[in-house]
Amino acid sequence: MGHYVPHTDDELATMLATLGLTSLDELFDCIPAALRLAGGLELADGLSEPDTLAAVAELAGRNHGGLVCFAGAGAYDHGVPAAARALPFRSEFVTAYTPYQPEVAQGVLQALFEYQTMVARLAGLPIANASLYDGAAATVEAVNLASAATGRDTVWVSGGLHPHWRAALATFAAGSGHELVDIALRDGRTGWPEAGSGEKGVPGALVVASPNYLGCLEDLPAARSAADANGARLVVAADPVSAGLLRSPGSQGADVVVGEGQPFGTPLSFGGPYLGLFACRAEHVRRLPGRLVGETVDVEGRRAYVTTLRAREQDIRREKASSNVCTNQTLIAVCCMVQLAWLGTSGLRELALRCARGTRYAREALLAIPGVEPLVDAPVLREFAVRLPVDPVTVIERMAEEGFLAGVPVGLTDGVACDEGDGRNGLLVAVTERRTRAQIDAYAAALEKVMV
Amino acid sequence: MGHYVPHTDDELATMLATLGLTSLDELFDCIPAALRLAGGLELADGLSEPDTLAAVAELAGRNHGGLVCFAGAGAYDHGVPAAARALPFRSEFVTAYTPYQPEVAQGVLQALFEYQTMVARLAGLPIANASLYDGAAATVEAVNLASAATGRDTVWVSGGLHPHWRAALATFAAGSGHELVDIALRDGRTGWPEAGSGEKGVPGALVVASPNYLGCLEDLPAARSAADANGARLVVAADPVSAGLLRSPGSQGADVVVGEGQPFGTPLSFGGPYLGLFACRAEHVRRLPGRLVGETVDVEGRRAYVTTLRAREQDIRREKASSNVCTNQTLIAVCCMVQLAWLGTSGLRELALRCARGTRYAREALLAIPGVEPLVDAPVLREFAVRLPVDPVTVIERMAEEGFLAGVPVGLTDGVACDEGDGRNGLLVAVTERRTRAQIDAYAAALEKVMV
Amino acid sequence: MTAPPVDAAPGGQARSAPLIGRDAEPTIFEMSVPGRRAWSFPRTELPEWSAEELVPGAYLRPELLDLPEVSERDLVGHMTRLTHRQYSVDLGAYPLGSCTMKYNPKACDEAAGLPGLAGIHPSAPASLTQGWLELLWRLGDILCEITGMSAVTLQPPAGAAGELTGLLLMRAWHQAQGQGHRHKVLIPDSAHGTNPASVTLSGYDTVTIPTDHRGLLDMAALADRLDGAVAGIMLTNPNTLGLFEEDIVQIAQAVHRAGGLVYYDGANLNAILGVTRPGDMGFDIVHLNLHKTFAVPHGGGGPGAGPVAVSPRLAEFLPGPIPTRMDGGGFDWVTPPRSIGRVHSWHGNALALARAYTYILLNGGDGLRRVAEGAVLNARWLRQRLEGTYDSPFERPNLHEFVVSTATLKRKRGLRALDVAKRLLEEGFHAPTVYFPLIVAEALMIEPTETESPQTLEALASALLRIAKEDGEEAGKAPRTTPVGRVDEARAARRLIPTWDARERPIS
Amino acid sequence: MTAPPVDAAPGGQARSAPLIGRDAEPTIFEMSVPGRRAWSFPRTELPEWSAEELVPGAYLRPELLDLPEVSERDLVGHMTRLTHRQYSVDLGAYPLGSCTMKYNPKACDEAAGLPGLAGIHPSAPASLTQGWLELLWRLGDILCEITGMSAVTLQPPAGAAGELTGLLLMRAWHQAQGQGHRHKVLIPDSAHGTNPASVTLSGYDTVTIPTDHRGLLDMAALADRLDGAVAGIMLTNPNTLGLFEEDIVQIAQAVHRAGGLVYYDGANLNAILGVTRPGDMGFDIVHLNLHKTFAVPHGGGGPGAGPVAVSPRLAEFLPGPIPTRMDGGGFDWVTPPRSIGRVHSWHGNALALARAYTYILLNGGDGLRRVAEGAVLNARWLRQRLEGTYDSPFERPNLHEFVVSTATLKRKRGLRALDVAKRLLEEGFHAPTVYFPLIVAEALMIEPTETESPQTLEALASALLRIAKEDGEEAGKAPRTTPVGRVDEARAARRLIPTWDARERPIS
Ligand SMILES: Cc1ncc(COP(=O)(O)O)c(C=O)c1O
Ligand SMILES: Cc1ncc(COP(=O)(O)O)c(C=O)c1O
Repeated sequence: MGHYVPHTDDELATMLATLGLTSLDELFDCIPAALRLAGGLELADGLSEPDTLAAVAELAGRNHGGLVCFAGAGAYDHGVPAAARALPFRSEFVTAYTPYQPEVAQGVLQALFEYQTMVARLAGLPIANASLYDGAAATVEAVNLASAATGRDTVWVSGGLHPHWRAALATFAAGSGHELVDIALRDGRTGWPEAGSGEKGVPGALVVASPNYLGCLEDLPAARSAADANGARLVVAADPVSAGLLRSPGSQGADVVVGEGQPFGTPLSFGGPYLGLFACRAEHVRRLPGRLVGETVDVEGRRAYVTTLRAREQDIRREKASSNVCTNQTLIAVCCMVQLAWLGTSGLRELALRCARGTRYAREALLAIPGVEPLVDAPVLREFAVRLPVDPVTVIERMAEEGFLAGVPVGLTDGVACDEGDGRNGLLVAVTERRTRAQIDAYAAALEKVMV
Repeated sequence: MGHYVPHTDDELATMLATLGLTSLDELFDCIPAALRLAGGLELADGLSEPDTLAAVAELAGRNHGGLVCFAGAGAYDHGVPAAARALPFRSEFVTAYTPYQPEVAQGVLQALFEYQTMVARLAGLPIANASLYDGAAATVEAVNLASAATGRDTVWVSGGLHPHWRAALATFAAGSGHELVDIALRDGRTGWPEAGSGEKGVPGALVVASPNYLGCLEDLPAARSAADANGARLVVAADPVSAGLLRSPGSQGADVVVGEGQPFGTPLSFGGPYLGLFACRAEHVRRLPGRLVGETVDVEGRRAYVTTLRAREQDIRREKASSNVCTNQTLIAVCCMVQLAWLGTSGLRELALRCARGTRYAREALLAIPGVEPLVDAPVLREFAVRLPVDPVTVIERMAEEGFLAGVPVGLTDGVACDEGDGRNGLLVAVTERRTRAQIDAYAAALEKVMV
Repeated sequence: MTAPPVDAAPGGQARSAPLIGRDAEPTIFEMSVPGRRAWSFPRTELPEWSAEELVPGAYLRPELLDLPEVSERDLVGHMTRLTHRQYSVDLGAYPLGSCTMKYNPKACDEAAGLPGLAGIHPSAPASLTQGWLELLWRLGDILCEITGMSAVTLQPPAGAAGELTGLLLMRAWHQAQGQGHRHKVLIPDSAHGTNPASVTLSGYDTVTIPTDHRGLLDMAALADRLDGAVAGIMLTNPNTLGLFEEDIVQIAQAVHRAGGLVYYDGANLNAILGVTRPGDMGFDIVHLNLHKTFAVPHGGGGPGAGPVAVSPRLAEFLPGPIPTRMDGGGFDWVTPPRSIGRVHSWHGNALALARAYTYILLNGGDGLRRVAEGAVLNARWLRQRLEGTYDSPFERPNLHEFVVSTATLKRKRGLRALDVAKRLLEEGFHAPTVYFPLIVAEALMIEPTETESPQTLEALASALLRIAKEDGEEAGKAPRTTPVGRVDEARAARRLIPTWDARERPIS
Repeated sequence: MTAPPVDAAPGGQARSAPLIGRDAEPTIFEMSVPGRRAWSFPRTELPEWSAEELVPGAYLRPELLDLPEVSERDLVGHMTRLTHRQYSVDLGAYPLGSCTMKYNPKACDEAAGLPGLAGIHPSAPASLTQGWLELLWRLGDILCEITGMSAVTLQPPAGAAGELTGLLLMRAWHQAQGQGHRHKVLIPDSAHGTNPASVTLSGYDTVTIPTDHRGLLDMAALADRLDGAVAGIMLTNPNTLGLFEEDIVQIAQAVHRAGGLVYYDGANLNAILGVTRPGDMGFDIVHLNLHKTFAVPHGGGGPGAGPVAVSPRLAEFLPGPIPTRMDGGGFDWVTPPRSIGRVHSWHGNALALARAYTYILLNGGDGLRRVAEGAVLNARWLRQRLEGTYDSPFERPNLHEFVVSTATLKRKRGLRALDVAKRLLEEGFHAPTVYFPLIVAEALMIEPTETESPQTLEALASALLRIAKEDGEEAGKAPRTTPVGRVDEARAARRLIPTWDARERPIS
């Protein structure tokens, strides 16, 4: 069909004639004939808009969307108010490119400036970039930065890091040459090697998540000490919602703070587009990955915003760039900024508090079920892991019939959190502010039922 | 709760102090104490946004929304493309007031100017206003105009006019003093009295719908002759979709053309907000009800738009105004304008053609069912009436269980279309471009099934 | 090298968006190119009968109807650019008196968009639309509680339609009482134009009552004009000066004594939500403007919703059908026994009603009272800031809006209300209502609404105080920063161009 | 009379919206007032434990985190005003070379918003997400057909992420072949900066190949640099000059002979949709930019999606898990046997993938070919219009984009590429890409895309021809009609203010 090519047949003919051509095919004469597709693509012909939307809706209808969600593991079922659903999706934000021409891009630039400010405050650090792809990518970039800053390739990775983020670290380490050393959890929290023990090499970077994958709050001062003992940089992967109640990682010594920004204004979206949060100390600004917006003035002295320190970036520095990122997640950053402004100081605290209340209530309700035990026992905030008497994969399938997405199966192999079963039947359960007492009660009752 | 009053307690206190007041209650001291509500309103306290939306969604869930729609009768299940769902609802259109300050309202004004142009073309008349409430209101205003133009109160109303519009005419005639005279249908079309017979008085206005309520195409030249024979003005209520195929009412002698604009870009919406279309001959422009946008220039000579001939309107002319309308249906007019631009010349024709094809196919399918007969037998375009062997009200209930909204019960009392049963078991069936052959086949099969 | 056929205006040029420049946006007609298209229709597999096969030839139009032929891209560009030429509440404050341009919560947009509301056919039987019926019934109930009335019709699609409905109720009532000869309706001289226009349409005659030195209805004049021909009186309270008619109980009693009914124009209800109720004041008939008081957005001029609530004795005359809770708890449509008939094609502006219902749930009884408090506080505070600079024609404390005048400023420096309005546009605010009510010369009618913050009020006050120092000649050049400058309204009326097709030959 | 505490900036003043004026929009932080709020949360009936009861004291933050405290109304006003300070495709043409700023159909927005897609948790088991798996599987299949490859990962969230993924595949492949010592990747000097940056991150070294007089890869230089240390070559075809590398088959063969792999940067795929395929040219690895070619909107800089498709021999190395059709017809996640591992937290930018899938269904195979035709026709035509006025550094016919230069104009009248770009903003168009590719001095890289009409092209051409007549000094004052004038970029870097909090003490 080609719905979106506006040219009429007349116009095509006239334009071709202007070019001295007689057919559209001739436009491609510069392509060797042998390479040109004879029969066209083996794809169905175009559909009308309503038929297309019906086809996609049919697929969407085959996902079980109506389940009451107790799954978390880095993707959380938070509420997004109507304002935050509407504003970032105004087409000026949606259909703009990267703000290469600041004079006509003050909208995106100012929103990013405000986003950076908020992320820096969440992290407790002075600099935040204009977004990275997701939590995993932000962690990879943080390790790159820390390793470059120290000149050392060894990276101590807490066993409490999200297993997918750990996997991404490993994937990209094949290129960067970083050596990842797992540091096992003990009772749900990272057991950093004794200072000077030398047993795990000398790291340039430590990576720790708090709350970690099992929901446990890490001892960040201990992580800082372990980093200091090795002259390493400390990378903290933080759940940004926890910032409503917990001390910021930056105030506890983190050099780089990363996180997954999805909880602020982005629906579950089957995992993407999400939002990599990235903040660091001022000394690292020239190694900062990705774009950075700064305030400046225009020729008339009016306040204006522009992407700055561009010399770090790939389009200028090329093979010596601090990162290869170009397209990032700007629109999702705008969603995050709007959601955080909607929450404000008191709302963020209230949000974290409500998550923590639901988590406490759900944890108690689950642990009251015979056979359900804590997987580990450390303080939690908005997510916790239990050990079921039966296989959690089966439980999740059966709980879906009861109307619940029960959680995420979790394992713990040699002290490293993983998402494969390890025989311990772990289930990771998250509770957001959307979950009511009635839902949690029903969830616990259903769980008890499906396990017998 | 008062979610949308931004003042903090501090601000309230300071503002009150500035006014020399000590409490908010004192703001209302100018209201006699006896009138002031002691206990406040007996209404529940405010809900959070998510709780509110859940409560409304719960109500919405109790309507049967998923039925395949064969109901019409003035409200049609046409497709609205994503562009027409998005553009008119940009907040500049949604949250603006009537364009009283043209310098900051060129967006709405130009959209209305384009809307007026399109409606005038649909009608085949030179003037269209900026919208009225709905088809019924437009008909009432047209009768007011025609009666004022002729100075005569008698109005001949075709028995094929939408019964609800006829009802509205009757309601408002109590104020205007118009005398409505029903002109019965014969074989589905209006049987105008012979010229000079005098049997129905001397009308100032004739009102005819085409296609009429039973879907039949009226003989507009005959209506024009009947009007001429009485020196009356001819008001034609036209289905605007038919303009894609049929001669315009204006070209056939209508003085005023009215219609329901819902088919262009507005969902069924349980009947509103809809859109009253109104067009007339140039000679009537000073009697035109409602707002009119005109092109002009600004101080620098740039093209600009403004509401014009305001002296007709109630805010200036008060008791002598041609109409009392103030707030109209501007946003729905913008929806209509966008939808018509999306359709364009060829799309409008294609739309009408597709409706007509589906109508023909469905009519044949239904008439093939034993016991189903035509209610009347005149050419139709996109809607038709059949006579069922059983009560259509029951049929509609049972068809809903089969997944269909089967149509609208229709009666014909003394040649006047009505929506009450008259023992003839009429069912009015509409077919839009959204209905597929498979749906129509299934509908006919289900109908046969539920009637046994 | 020849250029292609480029007769149409470019669609992808944003020169008219004020972000970029101040050109005129081409009309969609200028952008049209024959044969271009945006439309697509679903596959139906139906036989492809031709028009000639489907419709007798005499009915078929000889040539195609001319509509713009544009790409979806150009349509989107055009409409998006038009929005950049349009002020709105979402862009800034809109202190347009009488119009109650408050912020419209985004949650209400979502409610109105629910497929279970927006996708329902209005003729579907009650058994299939219980959710809609209950919503409307609940809304009606709430509106009765808010107004102190006892029954309601939700059909009128706007305030003016509500007025006419109310007046026809008045007429039906009098007729039923054998008082069909009554023909006069009293209206204060400060009333909105829809009031007298509706009176005429209802077949009654308008009798104007002057406003006294207090800014209230002149009680002596009222007594003077009350006679056996009076069908009723129409009032808004607070009135269009923003002042509460403190004699309202006496007014109502006097009119009732004379055999008339008392009608409440609800345009100013925002001021008294949860504070006092028309029913308690003695009103018999009340219309509400849900688009003013209950945050239905104005849509550039509509749609709104104008329900009419009445006291018990008028209930049997209401338009119908009315959503009604039946024995057994289900809902059905019931038409009152002596109904005046339908006033809308269907059930009123249903989605607007759903918005208002959502807004009321969000606020609750407590929140609605806070709305009134905020609205009055803001207006009172702003008026005080302007005192001494702008003339205040009446001394009484105002409620949610107030009227000032530039009469003195005009005398001193030629500064008219219109100039202030246009200058305010440059300052980033919509203008107040001007030259209304008619009884105040050079009137500026200011209604900040409760959703504006003290900071915004202060900015508005500063702008108004600054402008008041300017002279009329300079201010007369405003607005200079808007998409177009001051518009030639006289020319528009003289050379009437109401459509693109009239450009070559203006009408009249 | 005292003013209220109005320390915050007004929220309801639109003076910064270009519709109204040219003031700066206050930051959301300036609009903040302690205690104001927009939030509300659902009723849960949960026990209201305090923070101290829930979390050990040592973890609790001593003071509240400072975020802006604003009303919903002010938040809406702020964001809406910001949109009036932002150019976008929906406002006008965006001929930004290499970026493929085509129109993004509104239907795709609706698809991405379906609750059955947007509401699904990424960890939900395959049994509960069959619709998503099938959608992704179908999309992968289609992308393979379009590129002529045989397997695909949809995980990479952008083009650069795709590049790095592809290079890690290259590395894994060589390692598996016992060729782990290979460390060089050849890249043309016209390549996009992400290419060399990705090479570095993949642990390889970049070796640059010059462009020859034709504007194509210098074959002699290629032969020269091909040795046993070469892991592969990265190319985009058409290249960043918009020219088709006609020697592509020979290039691929030469690299393959040397034991290297051939990587396709899909940024320019729009030019050849349905015309020719990277797989048929001999490429082993292809990334696609769905946000360029398949109409995923750019979102002000992202998100995008950068799937990587490979030839059969590389399939076993792809990141996983991959949506796979199982025997029996259901879908499941399968990780390839020698997978390099995950490159995304979950399954890639899933909603962007759904948009691209929708776009492809809309167009179909026939429509995609028309896309390429339109893109090339528009670019070719526009280039011809500019010929003789702007320098054309290479003579060959271009495909979907082309590069011109103001080198002569700069010499004659001081008119730089940057000046043309800024002037074009005033004319209602976005600027082309400037100063890229690096090998052309004063480069303007123009990509009109297929969605712009001939009329828009003509308007763009006229503007560019008009501007070319101006001198640099005058043009250097542009843009003057935009929300801000030319921005001081040097100052931004010198006095680094990356957050509101850094304003008092800029960094560095
Ligand atoms: C005082 C008053 N009465 C009546 C109306 C008419 O209401 P509507 O515009 O909804 O018809 C208005 C509207 O501006 C008004 O301000
Ligand atoms: C030629 C080319 N390659 C690679 C990229 C990088 O793609 P992305 O921005 O999606 O990371 C771009 C983006 O501009 C490009 O133009």
